[in-house]
Amino acid sequence: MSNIIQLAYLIAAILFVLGIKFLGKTKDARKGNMLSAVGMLLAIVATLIDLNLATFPEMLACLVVGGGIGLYYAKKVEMTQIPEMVALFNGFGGLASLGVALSDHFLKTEILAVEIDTVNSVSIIASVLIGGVTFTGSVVAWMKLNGKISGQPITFKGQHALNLGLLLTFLTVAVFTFLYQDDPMYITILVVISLLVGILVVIPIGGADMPVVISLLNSYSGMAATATGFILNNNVLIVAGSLVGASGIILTQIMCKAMNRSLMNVLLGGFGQTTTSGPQDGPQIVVKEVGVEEAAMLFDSASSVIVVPGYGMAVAQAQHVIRELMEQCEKRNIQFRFAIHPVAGRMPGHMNVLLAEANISYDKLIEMDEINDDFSNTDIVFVVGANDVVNPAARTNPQSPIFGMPILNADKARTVIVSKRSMGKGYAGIENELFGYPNCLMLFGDAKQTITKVVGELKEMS
Amino acid sequence: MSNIIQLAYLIAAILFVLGIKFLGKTKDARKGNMLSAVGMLLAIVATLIDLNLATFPEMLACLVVGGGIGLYYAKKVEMTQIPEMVALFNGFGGLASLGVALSDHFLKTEILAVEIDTVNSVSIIASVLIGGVTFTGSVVAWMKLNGKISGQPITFKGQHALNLGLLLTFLTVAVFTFLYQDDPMYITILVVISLLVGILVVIPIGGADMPVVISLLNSYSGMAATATGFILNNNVLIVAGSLVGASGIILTQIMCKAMNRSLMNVLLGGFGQTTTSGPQDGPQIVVKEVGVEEAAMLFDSASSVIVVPGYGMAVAQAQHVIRELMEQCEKRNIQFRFAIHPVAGRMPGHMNVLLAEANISYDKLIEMDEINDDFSNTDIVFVVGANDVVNPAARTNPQSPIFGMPILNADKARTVIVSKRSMGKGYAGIENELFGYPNCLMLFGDAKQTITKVVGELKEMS
Amino acid sequence: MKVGVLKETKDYELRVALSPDVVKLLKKKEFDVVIESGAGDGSYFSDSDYEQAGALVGPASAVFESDILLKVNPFTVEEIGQMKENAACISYMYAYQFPEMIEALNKKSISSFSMDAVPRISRAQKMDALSSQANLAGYKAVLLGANHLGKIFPLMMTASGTITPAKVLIFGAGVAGLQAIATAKRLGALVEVTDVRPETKEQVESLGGRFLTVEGAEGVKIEGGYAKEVSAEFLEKQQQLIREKIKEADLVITTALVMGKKSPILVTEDMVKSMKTGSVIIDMAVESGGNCELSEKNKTVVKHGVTLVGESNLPSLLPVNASNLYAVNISTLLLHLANRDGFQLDMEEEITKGVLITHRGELVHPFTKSILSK
Amino acid sequence: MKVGVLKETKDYELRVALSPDVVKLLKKKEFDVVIESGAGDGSYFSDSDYEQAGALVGPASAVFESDILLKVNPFTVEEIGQMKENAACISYMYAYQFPEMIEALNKKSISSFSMDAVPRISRAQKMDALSSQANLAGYKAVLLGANHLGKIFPLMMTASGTITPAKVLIFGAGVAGLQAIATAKRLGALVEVTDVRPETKEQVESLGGRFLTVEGAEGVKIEGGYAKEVSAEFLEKQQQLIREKIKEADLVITTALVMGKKSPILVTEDMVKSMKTGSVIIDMAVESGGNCELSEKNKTVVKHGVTLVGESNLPSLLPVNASNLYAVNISTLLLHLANRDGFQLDMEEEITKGVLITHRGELVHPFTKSILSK
Amino acid sequence: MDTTALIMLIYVLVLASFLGFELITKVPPTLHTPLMSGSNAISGITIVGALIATNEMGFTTLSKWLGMLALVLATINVVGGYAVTDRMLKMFKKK
Amino acid sequence: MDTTALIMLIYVLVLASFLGFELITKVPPTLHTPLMSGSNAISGITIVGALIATNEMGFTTLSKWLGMLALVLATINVVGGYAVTDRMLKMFKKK
Ligand SMILES: NC(=O)c1ccc[n+]([C@@H]2O[C@H](COP(=O)([O-])OP(=O)(O)OC[C@H]3O[C@@H](n4cnc5c(N)ncnc54)[C@H](OP(=O)(O)O)[C@@H]3O)[C@@H](O)[C@H]2O)c1
Ligand SMILES: NC(=O)c1ccc[n+]([C@@H]2O[C@H](COP(=O)([O-])OP(=O)(O)OC[C@H]3O[C@@H](n4cnc5c(N)ncnc54)[C@H](OP(=O)(O)O)[C@@H]3O)[C@@H](O)[C@H]2O)c1
Ligand SMILES: NC(=O)c1ccc[n+]([C@@H]2O[C@H](COP(=O)([O-])OP(=O)(O)OC[C@H]3O[C@@H](n4cnc5c(N)ncnc54)[C@H](O)[C@@H]3O)[C@@H](O)[C@H]2O)c1
Ligand SMILES: NC(=O)c1ccc[n+]([C@@H]2O[C@H](COP(=O)([O-])OP(=O)(O)OC[C@H]3O[C@@H](n4cnc5c(N)ncnc54)[C@H](O)[C@@H]3O)[C@@H](O)[C@H]2O)c1
Repeated sequence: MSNIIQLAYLIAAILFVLGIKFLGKTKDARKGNMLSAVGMLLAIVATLIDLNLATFPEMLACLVVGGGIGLYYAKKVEMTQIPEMVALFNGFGGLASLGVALSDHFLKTEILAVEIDTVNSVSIIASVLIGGVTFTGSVVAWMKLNGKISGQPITFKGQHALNLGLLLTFLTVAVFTFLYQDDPMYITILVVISLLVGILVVIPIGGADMPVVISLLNSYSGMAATATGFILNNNVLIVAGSLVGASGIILTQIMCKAMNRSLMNVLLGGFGQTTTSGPQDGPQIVVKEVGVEEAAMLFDSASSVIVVPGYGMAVAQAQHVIRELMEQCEKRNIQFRFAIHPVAGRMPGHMNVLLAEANISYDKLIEMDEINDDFSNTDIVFVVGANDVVNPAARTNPQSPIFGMPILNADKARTVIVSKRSMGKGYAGIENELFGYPNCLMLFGDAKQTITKVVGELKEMS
Repeated sequence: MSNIIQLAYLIAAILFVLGIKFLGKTKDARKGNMLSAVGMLLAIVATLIDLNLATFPEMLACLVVGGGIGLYYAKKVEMTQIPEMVALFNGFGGLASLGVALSDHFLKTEILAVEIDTVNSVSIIASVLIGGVTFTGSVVAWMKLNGKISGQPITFKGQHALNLGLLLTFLTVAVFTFLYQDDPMYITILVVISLLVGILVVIPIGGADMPVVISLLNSYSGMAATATGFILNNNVLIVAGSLVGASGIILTQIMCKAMNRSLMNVLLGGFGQTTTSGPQDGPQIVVKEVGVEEAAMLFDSASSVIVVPGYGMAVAQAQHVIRELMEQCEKRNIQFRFAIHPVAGRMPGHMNVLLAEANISYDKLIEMDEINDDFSNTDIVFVVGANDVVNPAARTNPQSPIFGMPILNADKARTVIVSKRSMGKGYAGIENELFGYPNCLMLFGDAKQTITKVVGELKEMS
Repeated sequence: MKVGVLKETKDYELRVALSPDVVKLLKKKEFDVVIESGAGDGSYFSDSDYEQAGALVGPASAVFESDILLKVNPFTVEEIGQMKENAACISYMYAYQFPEMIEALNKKSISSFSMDAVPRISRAQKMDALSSQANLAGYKAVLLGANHLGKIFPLMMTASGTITPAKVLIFGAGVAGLQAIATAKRLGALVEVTDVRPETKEQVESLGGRFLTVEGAEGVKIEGGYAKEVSAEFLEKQQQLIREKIKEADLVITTALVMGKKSPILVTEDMVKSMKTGSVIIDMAVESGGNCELSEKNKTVVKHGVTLVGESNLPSLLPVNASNLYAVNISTLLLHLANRDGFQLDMEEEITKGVLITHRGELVHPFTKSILSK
Repeated sequence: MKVGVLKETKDYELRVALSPDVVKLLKKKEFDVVIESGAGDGSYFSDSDYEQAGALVGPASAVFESDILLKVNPFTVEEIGQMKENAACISYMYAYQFPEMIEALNKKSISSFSMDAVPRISRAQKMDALSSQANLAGYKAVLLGANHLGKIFPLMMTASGTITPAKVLIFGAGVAGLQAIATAKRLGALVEVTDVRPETKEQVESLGGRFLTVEGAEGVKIEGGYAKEVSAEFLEKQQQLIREKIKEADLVITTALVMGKKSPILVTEDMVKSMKTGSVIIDMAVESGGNCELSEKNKTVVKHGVTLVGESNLPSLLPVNASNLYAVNISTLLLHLANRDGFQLDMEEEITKGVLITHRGELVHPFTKSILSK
Repeated sequence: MDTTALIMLIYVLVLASFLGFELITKVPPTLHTPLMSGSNAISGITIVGALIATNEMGFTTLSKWLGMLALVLATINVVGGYAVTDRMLKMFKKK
Repeated sequence: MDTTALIMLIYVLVLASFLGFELITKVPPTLHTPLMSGSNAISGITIVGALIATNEMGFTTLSKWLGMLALVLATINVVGGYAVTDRMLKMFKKK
């Protein structure tokens, strides 16, 4: 390889490093993606220069076809379907690695008819295994996510035993592949097994855990690229591959942590349902949870916030930390107000006493009648330990004991974040269907403790 | 080089990476140092194995002499003198790099009589320059720190011009060195110039900025090692050298930031005095500043804290954030109390009103007479916007207008941290010599703002 | 429909049933409103304020011509005598205490609605005068107490010595009790609270009070949020606990009521004797018999060195707020029951059922019946 | 040395010069203490409390035997007549107002020390009764005002409507004014404050009050922390600003004093007329002439619909705290001046120089002299 | 492959992996998906391998066809990956 | 040195430098000096170079002597550096 190409690879590698670095920072993420794309282009062009001009037509064809398909789907896909799309793309990446490894294997065994040395052989086998698992695993994840197969974990007896058996078989056959390099049967078996393992490993995992799985498979496809790098003795593949491999593992761990799960727990499968409202009678309300970090991001990007305090704020004594939240938001020029329901709390003026204690000036406290029309223009309504006073049943359900009570139109806001400890009921003892609304996110935990964390995150962001 | 040695080098490199990583974390720092020491040992042993047994005696002699000296001074040096010691060690490292480069140069030119190729030549010259600058620069820093020469910045007219001239000369001579490799004169000139540059670059910088300079020179000595690595085509030197080079630069920047200075600002020299109490009449009080991060570390490692609130707390409305500080400390099982001076603030009970507003329970507020004996057993007294009520002049200076007023014995504590905006005086309009006491650290800035930052740091630490 | 408001005749009563603001609201709903001249004086609402709001101001006789009469305190038999046949009236009634009033109403076939019988359901909160007035009473009780006390509430560390915080002991964490806690806390006192309903513990703590838990709290019957009846055993244990605490208290506020019954005695003469000289007791239950053995209705007396305040009408001491809130309560109930064309009673509806005492010459209110028939 | 404490004779005075705690302290310093029987009753200190602390309790005649006599209020000429020749006395004196008292003292060659003349220096803060009592007065003024007001202080959003916060306007941010701000804020009011000393702005804001800045604040002379004299121009501008603000105020508290002079009139009759019916004015300067034209000393009157409280002795309404703090102040001064063996006066020392009014039959206090010689 | 070359490759592998670990420390949850998608695009670097594998004359060998298949797939991964990541990130722009 | 080898070395240099940058992000101020001292000890890795330079028979050449000088100095740096760092860190242990 010529020096100039090596240099191009070096620069590409640097661009990948910078790309990943920036992708982790909200502000620079797009620039990061750009940088790594430029790196990729550089690597491709440099490679092309080095190659046989005669094979250029078919290469171009492949590039155009692949590029076209990729671009088409990237453009067409709806925002909500992006995770599945990423899964599929990732699968293709894995399959490509497998393809390159096989190609090299057959090139050496059939055309060049040379002996494949140990390093190469190990690399090829690793590439096949990881590439295969990535491919079928990603495809299963993709199908689970877009509903082509059920999102429920599929488990059966002896699953773990089967996986173990397959892995042992793989290792045995791998040795034969190395010893009898000319016989294509062995390598074919390896391919089949890896594809099978990919399926078996992912089906027992529930739909809700798929993002973690995809992140893990993404890390794998990086490792597959690294293995390919060893096959081709190519630095840029190794750098890029191991960057992705390592950062993918970390990202996976971060995602698990954000879900309060361990990686093991995810991988052993059978989990990953959507949270429901526990074992209560009546129609179960399915809610979406939000973590403190994400809640902080939501506040960070809002331009108006209304806090709806309730009895839970008093119980948690969260008024002081809410003032801190206010200070953080106001530093960002976010409009921040309080909507005081006339019967929030357990005595008239309960919220007033506490918010005054926290030194929140009176002009931030808005009466229900005055603020009720503003909710629909508000980015975030933050319901802190309130329940009955934002229960839409008061408007809609004549059977409800609170029917006819005027309530705060919190549900009309773009996003509702509810801070409470559990799905516990309020004073009136009734379910609140607001919590299941599509624009509603539950921030579970004692209000003071969780909001303290949210404020901590916000401080770090600035 | 045999593979086993290469492998040893690889492991050593990994250990260096881990070592530096852990050295940045309070908890693991010692382990980090251990790890990197093990890496070093491994690298040395591996190298020794590879070498000529016949030269072993003199090597051992050198090792024993060097090790002995190093160990002796490391043990003997007083804690307060460690920074100077580090500077000196660092200088030796630089000189060693210079020595290796020269040695290689003479080996090739005089003994082997081979042509030195471009890469090697550039590496040797770089190693000489960086090594030389590191050596004399470090020695000057060492002397400034231990008072062998004045800590005052030494500047003269045409300093920058001289430096520039020397650098240009260096470059010119470097070309000659490359062209006329056999003539030792040129390389000797290079050595002299680099030693000179090292001196000239450091003398204009004030004593207070020396830590930053040492950190920068440390980074240089890493680069010198890298250059040596290129000379000897040795990976472990490159990895270790560039790790130190890069992390040293970052550390230097962090240190500058902690001092609220830019690196440029430091390097251009003439700054770096100890802060004094501004242009006021009377005897100037020399104070030590503390940053929010360090203040947070101090709280983190304390086991008892007494807050002395004063009128400045009221002005800053810092009572709420002090409660947060309390919560952070109590989470760490740090005893946290408030010492209320009877006339703190501007009206009787001023502090009581505000601390009650912040929901600090009465039993944490201790009267002066009750708490005054406890100060001497207290790790940190945190004086928040108080001044007169902790002014030792009331005890000692019969001339003072506050003489005879009972005061809080804040000065008796192990460490006193004072939060105020400036060296501004209190109600009585007099200087407070407490601020200049050796156990007193000033945390300048509006009390609410700075304490908010301290609390933020504490939250991150846990 | 013509709505009439009489001037209150009870002693020390400064409230009035409608405020000018609410008159405006009723006019918008096309009610006619007549106010007795001077009715608003106690609350600083002048006759001209009412006139500007659209009401007619006239003598009592003009008011008695109305279809619906409004008051704060129960109508007297004499007043009822002056009403039109088949008219209606709304006020506090405490009907189970006044059989002669019921008789008078029935004689004239007057439909009467009682503000103290508004059911405590979410929907009716805007009509709940018991809550709105108790809330103000809770605030006022603390202020009265603080004013009678020879010390200040907050802790204060001064050059002339440290003043320790006052200790306030509150009996009953209902609406009034909770507001009393909040107010006393605000002023800087240490607040301890006792109640028979265990769920009040959390509420007390949410306001910064310390809840005194009575061990073995069985025997408390709760009905619709009210403490219905308390077992003798519980009361005794409670007294024992209180006996300790009350010795240190500077201010005691009692708010314990049991609906339709004489209020329980919580502070005995012995306990008063054990208190510090100069301490103060505000007995908010004095109207229904008092929680303290020694308190006297509408009097402030000093016994055993303790000042006992028996103010029976605390809300009236905050007439502006009290009248404003009461006016909202009573008008909300009125608008729930009637429109410009007259009453539209749905006898099955919970609020209507709850508040209607007499109708078409008969006592129809079950709870009142049950008490009176005893 | 024998120290004697007389029972206060002034109307409405509940304080006493020494508390049992301080008696104990003096006993430890080997002073003898005699207390007039019943002197502590108003502050709930019984004779036996004093006896337990080591004092002798006896009739007034026994007290007059003492070497040093202590009181809160100035000694009357009659009391002075009963003292021993060459005895000493400490109390508030306001000597420049009472030439006949000085005469009587000089006649008997009594050394007299005035509590209101303690210099306001750091060292003397523990003797500063003006501060300690003003502080209590500031608290009490707010409580009195809140109690007279027909509304509550805090903002309250309830089912029956929103109660807007009360507006409190405070004149003068001295010791009393600042404590009034703190107390009113605690109770939830909106507090606005005016003062002639510009440095009070920061202090007011440190307590959550809003400072009303008078533009063009020249012409204010400050001497030793006191507002000495204010230019007519300033006063006019201030009045203009106040005229606007006072219309909306629910409670006005005035604390503006000018040492040794009649206090300035800040609230004119016109202003009172412009205020809302039912609003309240507490004139804390009423003793020295009042800051409000209409207020009457020791009376609560209603004029133009505004309640004017002219309580001249607010600290006495908190007798327990007030006596305790005063006792610390006076005993600290006493111990500064004397030990068990008698007075050790250092005539050059600032505090001694400041408080000594008459000595060896002569008026020695320069300030008093300067006023009386006018 | 000689061992020295292998060792150099391992150096690169080790250092790059460390770097990968260190680069990703605190990522806000909203960036999880874009970061995953963006780094997935980078792992499409196999495209270089696929190009090399395709670089074989004639269309008769299995290895050639496998190379071409790999090339198409890798291109989808690369192009689609970058494009979709960019789309996502564009949405995060603050209004 | 051939260019391929040089490029490999540069890879190592670049990756290690990046790593160095990333490793040090937030260091509490109390660790500034120990970190500096500890990494200074690491930069004493020149000792390996010094060993190689000393690896020459006889004591007649300048390069040998220079090597030995370098070796002594580097050893001081390494041993002293690690020892003093450890001493510092020992002190930070919480009581
Ligand atoms: N204001 C009055 O005068 C008055 C008087 C009596 C009754 N009420 C009634 O009280 C109700 C008031 O409504 P509201 O919305 O204020 O309260 P709510 O409906 O009683 O709901 C309070 C919510 O706070 C949550 N919570 C409790 N502790 C918490 C903590 N530490 N951290 C976070 N969340 C916590 C609880 O959920 P989790 O358990 O899941 O955390 C609960 O659902 C109304 O129904 C009203 O009619 C009012
Ligand atoms: N309690 C009473 O009744 C009363 C009444 C009258 C007078 N005094 C007198 O007042 C004094 C009270 O002593 P003290 O120690 O409480 O207060 P102080 O001696 O007056 O000192 C207050 C300090 O707070 C600092 N400060 C002001 N604003 C600040 C802010 N935003 N953030 C941080 N610091 C701030 C000021 O320094 P910077 O400007 O450098 O920030 C000032 O040195 C005594 O001399 C006492 O005699 C008391
Ligand atoms: N849902 C609504 O709309 C609504 C409205 C208002 C009130 N409420 C509920 O009704 C409850 C009662 O309100 P209230 O203020 O009218 O109560 P109340 O006036 O009847 O009683 C006052 C308090 O005294 C307590 N008490 C009774 N006997 C006692 C004893 N022996 N010792 C100590 N305490 C004793 C009661 O438990 C109660 O808390 C409120 O706490 C509230 O939860 C509900
Ligand atoms: N260093 C000490 O030990 C010490 C002790 C006590 C008080 N002081 C100082 O002395 C100051 C005065 O204390 P005080 O309470 O006895 O003062 P004061 O009673 O003499 O006056 C009360 C306030 O009224 C203000 N005032 C006067 N004329 C006014 C007008 N026309 N309009 C509005 N306001 C007017 C004054 O400025 C003062 O703030 C205090 O604020 C304090 O700073 C110092």
